[in-house]
Amino acid sequence: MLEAAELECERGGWVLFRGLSFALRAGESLRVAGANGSGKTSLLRILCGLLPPAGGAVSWRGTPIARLREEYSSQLVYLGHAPAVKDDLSAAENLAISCALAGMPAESKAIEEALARFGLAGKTQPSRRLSQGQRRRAALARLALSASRPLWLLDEPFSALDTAGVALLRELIEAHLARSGAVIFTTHQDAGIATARVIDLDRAS
Amino acid sequence: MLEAAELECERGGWVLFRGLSFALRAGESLRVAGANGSGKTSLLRILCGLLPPAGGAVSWRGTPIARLREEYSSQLVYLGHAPAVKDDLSAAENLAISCALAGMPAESKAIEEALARFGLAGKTQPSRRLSQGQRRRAALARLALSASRPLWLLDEPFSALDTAGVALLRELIEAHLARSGAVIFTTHQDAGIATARVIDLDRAS
Amino acid sequence: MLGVARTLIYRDLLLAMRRRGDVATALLFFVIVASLFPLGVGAEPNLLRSIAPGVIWVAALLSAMLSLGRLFAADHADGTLEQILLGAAPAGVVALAKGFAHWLVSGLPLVAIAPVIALQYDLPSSLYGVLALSLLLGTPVLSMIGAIGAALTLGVRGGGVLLALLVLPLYVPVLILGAGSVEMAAAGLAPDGQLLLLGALLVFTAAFAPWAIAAALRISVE
Amino acid sequence: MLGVARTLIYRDLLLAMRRRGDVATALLFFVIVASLFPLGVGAEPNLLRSIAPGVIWVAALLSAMLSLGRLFAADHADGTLEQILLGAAPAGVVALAKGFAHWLVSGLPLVAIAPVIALQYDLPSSLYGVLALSLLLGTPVLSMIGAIGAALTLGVRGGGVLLALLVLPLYVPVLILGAGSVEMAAAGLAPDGQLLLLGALLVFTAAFAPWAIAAALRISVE
Amino acid sequence: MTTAIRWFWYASPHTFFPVARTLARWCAVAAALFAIAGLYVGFLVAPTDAQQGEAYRIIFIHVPAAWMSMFLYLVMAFWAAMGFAFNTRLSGMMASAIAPTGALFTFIALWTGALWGKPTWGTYWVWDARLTSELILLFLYLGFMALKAAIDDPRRSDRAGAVLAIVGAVNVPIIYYSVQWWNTLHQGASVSMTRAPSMAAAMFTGMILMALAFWMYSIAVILMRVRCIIMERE
Ligand code: HEM
Ligand SMILES: Nc1ncnc2c1ncn2[C@@H]1O[C@H](COP(=O)(O)OP(=O)(O)OP(=O)(O)O)[C@@H](O)[C@H]1O
Ligand SMILES: Nc1ncnc2c1ncn2[C@@H]1O[C@H](COP(=O)(O)OP(=O)(O)OP(=O)(O)O)[C@@H](O)[C@H]1O
Ligand SMILES: [Mg+2]
Ligand SMILES: [Mg+2]
Repeated sequence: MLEAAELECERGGWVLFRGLSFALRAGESLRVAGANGSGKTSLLRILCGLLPPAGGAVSWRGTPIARLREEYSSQLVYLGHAPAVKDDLSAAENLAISCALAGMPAESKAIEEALARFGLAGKTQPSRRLSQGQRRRAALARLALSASRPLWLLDEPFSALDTAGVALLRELIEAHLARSGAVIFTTHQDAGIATARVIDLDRAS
Repeated sequence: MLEAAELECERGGWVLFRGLSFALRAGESLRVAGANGSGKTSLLRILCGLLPPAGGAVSWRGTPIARLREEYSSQLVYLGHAPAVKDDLSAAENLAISCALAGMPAESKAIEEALARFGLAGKTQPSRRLSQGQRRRAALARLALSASRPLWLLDEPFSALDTAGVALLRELIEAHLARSGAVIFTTHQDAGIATARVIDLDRAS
Repeated sequence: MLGVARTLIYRDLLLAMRRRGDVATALLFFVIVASLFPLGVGAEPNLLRSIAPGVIWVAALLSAMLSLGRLFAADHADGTLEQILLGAAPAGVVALAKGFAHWLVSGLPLVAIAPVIALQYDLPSSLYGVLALSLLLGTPVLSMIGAIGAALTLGVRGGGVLLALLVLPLYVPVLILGAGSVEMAAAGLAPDGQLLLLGALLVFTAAFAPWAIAAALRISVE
Repeated sequence: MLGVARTLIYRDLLLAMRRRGDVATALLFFVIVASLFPLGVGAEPNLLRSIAPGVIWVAALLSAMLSLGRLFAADHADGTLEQILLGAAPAGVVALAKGFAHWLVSGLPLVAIAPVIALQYDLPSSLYGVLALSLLLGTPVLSMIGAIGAALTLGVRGGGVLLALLVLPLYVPVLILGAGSVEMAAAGLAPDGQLLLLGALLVFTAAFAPWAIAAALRISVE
Repeated sequence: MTTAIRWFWYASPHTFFPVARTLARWCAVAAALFAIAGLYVGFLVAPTDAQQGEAYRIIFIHVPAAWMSMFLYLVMAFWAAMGFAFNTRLSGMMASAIAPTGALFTFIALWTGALWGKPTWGTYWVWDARLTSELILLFLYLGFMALKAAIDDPRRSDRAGAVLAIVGAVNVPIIYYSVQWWNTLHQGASVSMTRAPSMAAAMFTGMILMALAFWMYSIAVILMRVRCIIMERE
């Protein structure tokens, strides 16, 4: 599905990695490892098309993503470091809006269910009054509604989650792999997901 | 050193915990556990005097902290969820300023060393161009200069750190305990620190 | 695609409502600037009447500029902007929707309140129409041009001044045409020329600004 | 304690430098507001001269108010405010230092540039002194009063308007006294009364505002 | 295809570098020669104007500077757009190098115009369409430079600058045609490609010579500046 060919990433005048190539097939997951500042986040942003690589290309089912643009975006879900949760909106409003913006509007019932799965049922307060972990849960709840998107790109999704949250997320990821989606994620902890491949950026550079 | 008596915490109309009492002696560490939203952060903020408890009191060496104010602040270091790192300043500037604001100005050589320990030597760019983990390292570097503060309160200090970072922080904490400081921290991962006590807020409420 | 644009507009209005203020800020600022002048200048009616069109238009300009800083900054900081750009709509549509929402919140209220200010300055009521029309045509231009500047200065050192430096020169024609049309009408002449030009400016910016905004937004999340 | 205050002021100035803009923003805004008026109002020298003191003071007021939003908000959002309140200095000292830094960045430059604006409006040079003095006495009051409002509205819904609503009524006396003193001098009378009152206002706010700011800040981090 | 390859070959900073220096030298010499000739014609050969006396001689600076200010903006926007579309590194550098010279000529046009306005219109400044739009041009140049200076990452700074340059290009036709579209105080075009010039031949020659001098000066300075930028970045 996704192919990276000879990727090179440069930030602030430093080359973070160079000549990075891999291919990801349906049903496979990939973990990006590396020390702080090794370029994991940068790689994920390149893969989803936010950051143009300094060299090389990413292709989706054979076509370079630079040409696909919105068509490619509509195949993926990217969750970054920043949870993209608006302080002034409740978790449900946040979820409804982020789904609609991604082009897959959800029924309010589906939204309720997704939030309930993440332990946020009945939290109607504005998100500024959620704890750190609850905010991350509110962002992750989108995954429960994203079964139809083949590619998930998750940047440290496990951070700030308690053990129950980690287990829940692992379940979601495994279910997605089982329905032949593809997942790329970064994490410093051992997430306990059997990944097809690990890219270690400390060694790639 | 630190005593909490019958603490009660209420947020947004919900009682998070009630009747929480404990005492912490020099050289002891305490881990606050609990699910997302159980009130770990709130407890830490109560302990450092930012949030007045709904009931009960915290005392430091026998005196209620509400009376000590700055005197108590000058005994502790609190590092919260938010790294308190200014985007526009470099890591060194951030560290120098946060030390000076805390009332323990540091030599620029000491600052260099502390940053070098955290792998930030030579990072002179504004912090906005650091990776997530590097920002957290910049915040944590303050601990390397805080040996003289008996009480450390750390809210999820291990998040966003790579394994080397976790090991380093653990070392710092253990050294602090060895010199009979006291540390209270929250974490969802197992930090591998032999703590005197664990407070589980899921059961306290 | 239209669904996305609608959601975006709905969301921005909802946020403006939530922060309650934000709708009112631009409006209040406008009213305040316009009201402070008589306090500072002294309340001589003839003097006030002759400076009224200028004051009102300068106030509109400032209040549009004031809210630009927040236009994309919050979305940029909390990661929402990336999500929007990775969303289902082309960035140009997103830009147009954001600009439109900004106008709804910060421009439209000014059009509605302007006659009240005109009253305060004792302008003849025959001018209310021209004033409102000139604002109706001019404020969306301010929003769209401003959005270009806001997008270009996102996350850039010295954002504030830079934004003003980039945007204000481009605002000057709007100010001259807008205030000019009212003054023209006050002098008893037909303000058609100015209003037509304002209209042309509006069509032009609505067609081309979204492209520039979109390009600038893409650059900002790199 | 004084060390902390010094660090805080140094830090705020450093940050202002880094964002380059921020020093210049207030100043640039002031200059722009003052310069836009001739564009909107028309460049008749007599008219301009008679509105000059009012325009200059309104511009000073707005530019002070404009920068209030950022006074504590950034520190609040990134957790620095907690650290400052947990620092070695009592909150009152912190408040005074922040207010002073705000004035250094946003008020003092106005005092320096005001004569240039006065020149642009063709004011007689005998008035420059009074204008500068009135700004020197008045702008710190604007900073301190503004800081109370900024602290009270931290993280509160509808911060923007609320801030303006809280702060502006308190600003009006300063505006009237400030612009009044210059107009008095322009009319050939002694502006001592107004200037004395401004001075008294300054002493009063410097003594009491820090306390109010400190209380508001403590509430905001709860 | 082959032309495209040659195009990109020249678009690479390294091949460009040595070519630039030779070219810059020759242009500098040419600029000096044209300037001497132009000033000679302008101040010694051209006749005194019937209405304006000697004051009109400012035209030999004013008009060529005004032409350059607009033309250089278009060239800058062109390079910026090329860089934006094709990601060639040299294009962004060219745009950066042109901006200061463009700003300089804009400033000269404004300044000489203001000086000229005092004797002819009785005032240094009026808010008329041509004057205002020329002033906006100056701010656009300054904004372009400020924006580029505020972004450290060269590639990002090139791209952001390009957007601004392209947006601002709208202003140039407004300056040029403002005298036709509005009835301004400023005078309309008297030199045109299609009509015979309506002014004295000597005046015309002087203006053209000065324009050529400004051209050569611009090319020389811009090439030197590009060389500096290349050295800085590579
Ligand atoms: C600050 C004030 C002024 C500015 C910004 C300005 C700007 C310009 C510009 C942009 C042009 C070139 C336009 C073109 O090629 O058609 C131009 C040309 C010219 N300007 Fe000015 N000008 C100013 C003042 C004056 C004054 C006071 C005079 C004389 C009364 C004057 C006389 C001319 C003439 C004769 C031309 C040549 C027109 C032609 O032959 O095409 N300008 N000016
Ligand atoms: N500012 C606030 N105002 C009102 N309620 C709040 C506020 N902050 C948090 N809460 C609520 O208080 C509860 C505890 O929050 P707290 O941040 O202490 O949790 P936590 O244990 O640190 O969780 P996490 O593991 O997610 O960080 C949560 O249920 C949250 O909804
Ligand atoms: N916006 C930026 N501009 C320039 N350089 C940047 C920017 N963001 C990050 N960097 C630099 O790029 C490098 C990689 O950053 P990145 O965020 O990809 O790291 P990471 O592997 O995700 O680290 P972490 O584990 O800390 O999240 C870092 O050294 C950082 O200093
Ligand atoms: Mg990262
Ligand atoms: Mg917490």
